[in-house]
Amino acid sequence: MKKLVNDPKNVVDEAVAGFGAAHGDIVRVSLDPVFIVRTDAPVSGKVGIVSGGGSGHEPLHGGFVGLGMLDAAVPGAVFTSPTPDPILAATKAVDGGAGVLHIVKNYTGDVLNFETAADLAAADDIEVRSVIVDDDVAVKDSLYTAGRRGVAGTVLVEKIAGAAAERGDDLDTVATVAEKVIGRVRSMGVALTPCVVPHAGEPSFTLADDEIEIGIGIHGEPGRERIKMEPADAIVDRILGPILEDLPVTAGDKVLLFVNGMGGTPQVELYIVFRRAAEVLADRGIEVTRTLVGNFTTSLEMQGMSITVLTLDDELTTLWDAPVHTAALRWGK
Amino acid sequence: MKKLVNDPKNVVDEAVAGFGAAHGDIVRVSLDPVFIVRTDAPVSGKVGIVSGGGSGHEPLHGGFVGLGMLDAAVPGAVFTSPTPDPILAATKAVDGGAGVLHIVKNYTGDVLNFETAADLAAADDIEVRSVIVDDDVAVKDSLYTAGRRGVAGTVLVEKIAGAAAERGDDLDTVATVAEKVIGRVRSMGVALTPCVVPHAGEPSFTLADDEIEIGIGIHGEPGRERIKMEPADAIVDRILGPILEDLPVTAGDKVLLFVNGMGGTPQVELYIVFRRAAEVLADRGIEVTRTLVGNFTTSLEMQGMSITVLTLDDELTTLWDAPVHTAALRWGK
Amino acid sequence: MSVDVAWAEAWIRSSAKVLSEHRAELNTLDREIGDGDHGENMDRGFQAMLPKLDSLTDAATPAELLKALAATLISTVGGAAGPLYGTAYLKAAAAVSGAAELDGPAIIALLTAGRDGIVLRGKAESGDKTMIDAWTPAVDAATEAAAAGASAALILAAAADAAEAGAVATEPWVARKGRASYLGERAIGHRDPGAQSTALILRCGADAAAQA
Amino acid sequence: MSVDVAWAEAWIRSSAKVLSEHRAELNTLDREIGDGDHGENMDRGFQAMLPKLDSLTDAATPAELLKALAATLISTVGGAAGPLYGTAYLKAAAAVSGAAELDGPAIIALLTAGRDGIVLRGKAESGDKTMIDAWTPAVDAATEAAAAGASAALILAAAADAAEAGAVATEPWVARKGRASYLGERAIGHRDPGAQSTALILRCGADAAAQA
Ligand SMILES: Nc1ncnc2c1ncn2[C@@H]1O[C@H](COP(=O)(O)OP(=O)(O)O)[C@@H](O)[C@H]1O
Ligand SMILES: Nc1ncnc2c1ncn2[C@@H]1O[C@H](COP(=O)(O)OP(=O)(O)O)[C@@H](O)[C@H]1O
Ligand SMILES: [Mg+2]
Ligand SMILES: [Mg+2]
Ligand SMILES: [Mg+2]
Ligand SMILES: [Mg+2]
Repeated sequence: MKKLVNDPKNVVDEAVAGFGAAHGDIVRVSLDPVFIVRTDAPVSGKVGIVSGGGSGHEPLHGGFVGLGMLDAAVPGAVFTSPTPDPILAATKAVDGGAGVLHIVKNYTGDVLNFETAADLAAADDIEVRSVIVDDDVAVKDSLYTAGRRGVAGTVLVEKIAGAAAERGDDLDTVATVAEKVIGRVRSMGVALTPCVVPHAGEPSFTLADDEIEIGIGIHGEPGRERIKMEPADAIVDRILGPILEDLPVTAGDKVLLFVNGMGGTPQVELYIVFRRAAEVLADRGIEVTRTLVGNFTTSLEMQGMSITVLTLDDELTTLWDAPVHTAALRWGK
Repeated sequence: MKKLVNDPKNVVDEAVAGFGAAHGDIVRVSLDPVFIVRTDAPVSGKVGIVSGGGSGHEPLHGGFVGLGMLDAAVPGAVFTSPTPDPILAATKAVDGGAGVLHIVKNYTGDVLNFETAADLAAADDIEVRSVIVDDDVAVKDSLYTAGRRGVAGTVLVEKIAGAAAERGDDLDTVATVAEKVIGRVRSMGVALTPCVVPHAGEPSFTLADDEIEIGIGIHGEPGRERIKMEPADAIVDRILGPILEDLPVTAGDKVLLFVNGMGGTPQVELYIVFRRAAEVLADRGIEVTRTLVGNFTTSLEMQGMSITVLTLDDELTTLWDAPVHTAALRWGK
Repeated sequence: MSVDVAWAEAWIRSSAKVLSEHRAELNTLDREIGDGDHGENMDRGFQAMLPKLDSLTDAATPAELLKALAATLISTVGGAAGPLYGTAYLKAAAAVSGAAELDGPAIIALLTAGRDGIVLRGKAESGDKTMIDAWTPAVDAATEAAAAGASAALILAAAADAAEAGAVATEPWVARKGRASYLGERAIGHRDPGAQSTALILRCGADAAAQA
Repeated sequence: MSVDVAWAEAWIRSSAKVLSEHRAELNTLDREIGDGDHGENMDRGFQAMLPKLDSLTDAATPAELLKALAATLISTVGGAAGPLYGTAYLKAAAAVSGAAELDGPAIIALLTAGRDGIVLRGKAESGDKTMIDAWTPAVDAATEAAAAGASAALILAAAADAAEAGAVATEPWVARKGRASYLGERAIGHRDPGAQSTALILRCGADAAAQA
């Protein structure tokens, strides 16, 4: 394993310290417990939004802290949900009196730890609502599993809920907007290579030189099937198919098309993927009116990508377009 | 080789088409010859700025086309300078009557092809000035080499010259500003892993499991020395040393610190690097007043990073802060 | 024969040691059907407990130590295992609160409450391929041994034996909870890491009692 | 014996074929001390020339074909090799412009002008470890052969022999131009890819003349 790290135990602490040093105009960081808040937190009278989860998916979530998006992010150890303490501390730090929304990706660890933190916050008289993002269509949603995973669609939930909070919506409304996005967003990914968790020092799974994993999770969890390498367009078709099957979308609809890099994919490849995905949507009469391309929900240095489609309406489009000023997403300011 | 490509021969064409589809609000793309221009080109009375070079370094240069930065970018084949034809076509497309600046990275191929294009443009009565970026201190600047290479510092030259052109400076002034940045910017990089050029299908060089290449070029050119893997902080010290030796910088100076990912480096690692680099500068009494962290000048999926330091003054700071609206860099708009 | 606070301390210390020794093994099990961090998570949590144990020298009951362990695990482990084990120790401590000596029935109460805490938080059923599949056989075996009049040490040994068998038994199953549930058929042939850590921990409890 | 437009066509066609066959070899040489694309670049350029040759059926002089080749290479090769080879063929064409038949002195003029064109653009000197180190020995050997009264075919053969030897001779050198110059001592032991492509091309010129 070759990584630009010092002691693997300090990866998150040092990265968060560096993040704070690089973006002092946008965020303040706390190192014990570890969390990241926007400089002006708590914003009085505004709903606070907190998200978090295991590290290794950067810029998710710390890169999305700032005006118009998250008020705080809570990074756990690499690929490990944070504990309730820092979630509680972050929740307190962003409570401006209008309550706090927790945006949680659907993993047992995240759900349980955020649940505990929410209970503790409630005991401190902070009103907390939680929404669970489960956009990954690779995993069948069934009573007999932990349910679908939360992946790159989380970025869109955070942006849009963040805009709702920023314009002054109350906690119920912000939660309702977040749920609306969750109901309309679907994703699926593919891995060409595995990633290496610093403390493990070994790849999280292995793929032969000619194999790819369709439906990969963002922690390297296996997906739907392992197949032989194919041309980019064929891979896009395999991934977009289940998304469009699952999503309530028909000809004439407007969508946001998001091609997300897993961390180690050259940008030319993401645009080759985007080109094909846009073509497929156009063929179905679906209009791509907003786009996002880049590394936004990564899996360390994994090579691969995911495609996310969100069906838009006027409200969601307006909230997407609203100003945002974070380390990883910025416009209108 | 596993890559999200169709026919390797079509990588650049398809990626540029995808780029155009994703960012139609900012750019128009031409596919024959291949170049990318801002939607409102030519801007009448404004100096046009064109850059370009081999593909595989994205977002350089296409991701920097837009208001306040480049008017056009000309992507060659992967790691291969573009030919004069598309450079000429792009130059014509952005000529608003105030002349055109070519920003060229110092590689023999880029210099020769841009030179030919400039001659052809002059024959068409377009005034062209060229600046050559050579910020890579890994290569000794000597009469007996092709000179220092142009690497990530190019992003800063493009941003600042772009701001000068946008505020209405004339061609001489924009060229002078660009030269000023070139005189004050230094970079050096390290590779942990090689990259694979799509048409080659094999790594451009090999590194043992415990080896890294200090002073790597952005096309995988070897650097100063190949050493055993070290902790991140030690690597940062090795790279920052030669930069600060070469740069006219002393205690009390203000700088922009830029940590650039080579394409396959997890973001946590870039921030671990940033943390140490900021610490070293602080120890020397150098004040970091502007920062940039991310994948901006990449080498496909290479793992590694480069550090760039630019000494600022009020003029450069103002130009850096000026609005920019491109696919990869955006603020103030 | 019953066990006391010294037993609880020995149990926790040997759990920390054994989980450290088995860190890589648990990571590997979790890499196969999860995300590869279970050994890391458990090791981090129990190592964080050691300095706390050092300062808890006037604890008079097992419950005091188990409660501190619960709080430590909740605040340092993260992931799924943190809240689940944390709740287990919290409920276990509550079940034997105030008792300086734990006899057979108290041990049964402790184990049962621990298991029930995990079910409460994680909603897993037997056969879902989780740590519950080590805990429930352990509780059952311990109850049987207690009914046969066994000592605390033998009850804990019966629980450990059953947990180990329970962990092994998860191998041929498909998972229905946790990360491994995403794998469908592909989880078959792999032992559940949480069941394995439970087996290791309960074995430490038995050994600590045997040496007491 | 002199050569004509048929020779020029044969030279270009066989160059295209040979460069295609040696694409991977040139890439490998360039990977060792450059960026691994030299074979790719040359192949792309000469392949682009083939359809043009097909439509240049009424060319009457070698210069017409060489000029078209120059334009094609400049507009399709890119990198350092594109402008350098492009200029070489452009200047070579200018040196023999109008002539239907090229005798010994004309061949010398062609080769010399080609080499000088590269020097003009690239400013390399002999011993810098570039394509010049194949071109200059070729020009010198051709001049010597012409002075000894050799035919165009034999002059081209002498040039090809010298270019091949010149390419091999670059191996022990440090580079002072192009990408390989970044390597310092590490370029030692590797043949310059551009010198090697020059040797291949000049060999095609000799073979085309021998078969004419
Ligand atoms: N709902 C659940 N109920 C009981 N145990 C569970 C549940 N979900 C997961 N587990 C247990 O947790 C273990 C994984 O723990 P760990 O790897 O530390 O957390 P994570 O899955 O968050 O990485 C699994 O092996 C399983 O035994
Ligand atoms: N200044 C120069 N003068 C003459 N030849 C040069 C010069 N610079 C480079 N070359 C030649 O060009 C070759 C490399 O060509 P190529 O790989 O196609 O271009 P690039 O270096 O841009 O990738 C080198 O092997 C060398 O022979
Ligand atoms: Mg985990
Ligand atoms: Mg090249
Ligand atoms: Mg795990
Ligand atoms: Mg080359």
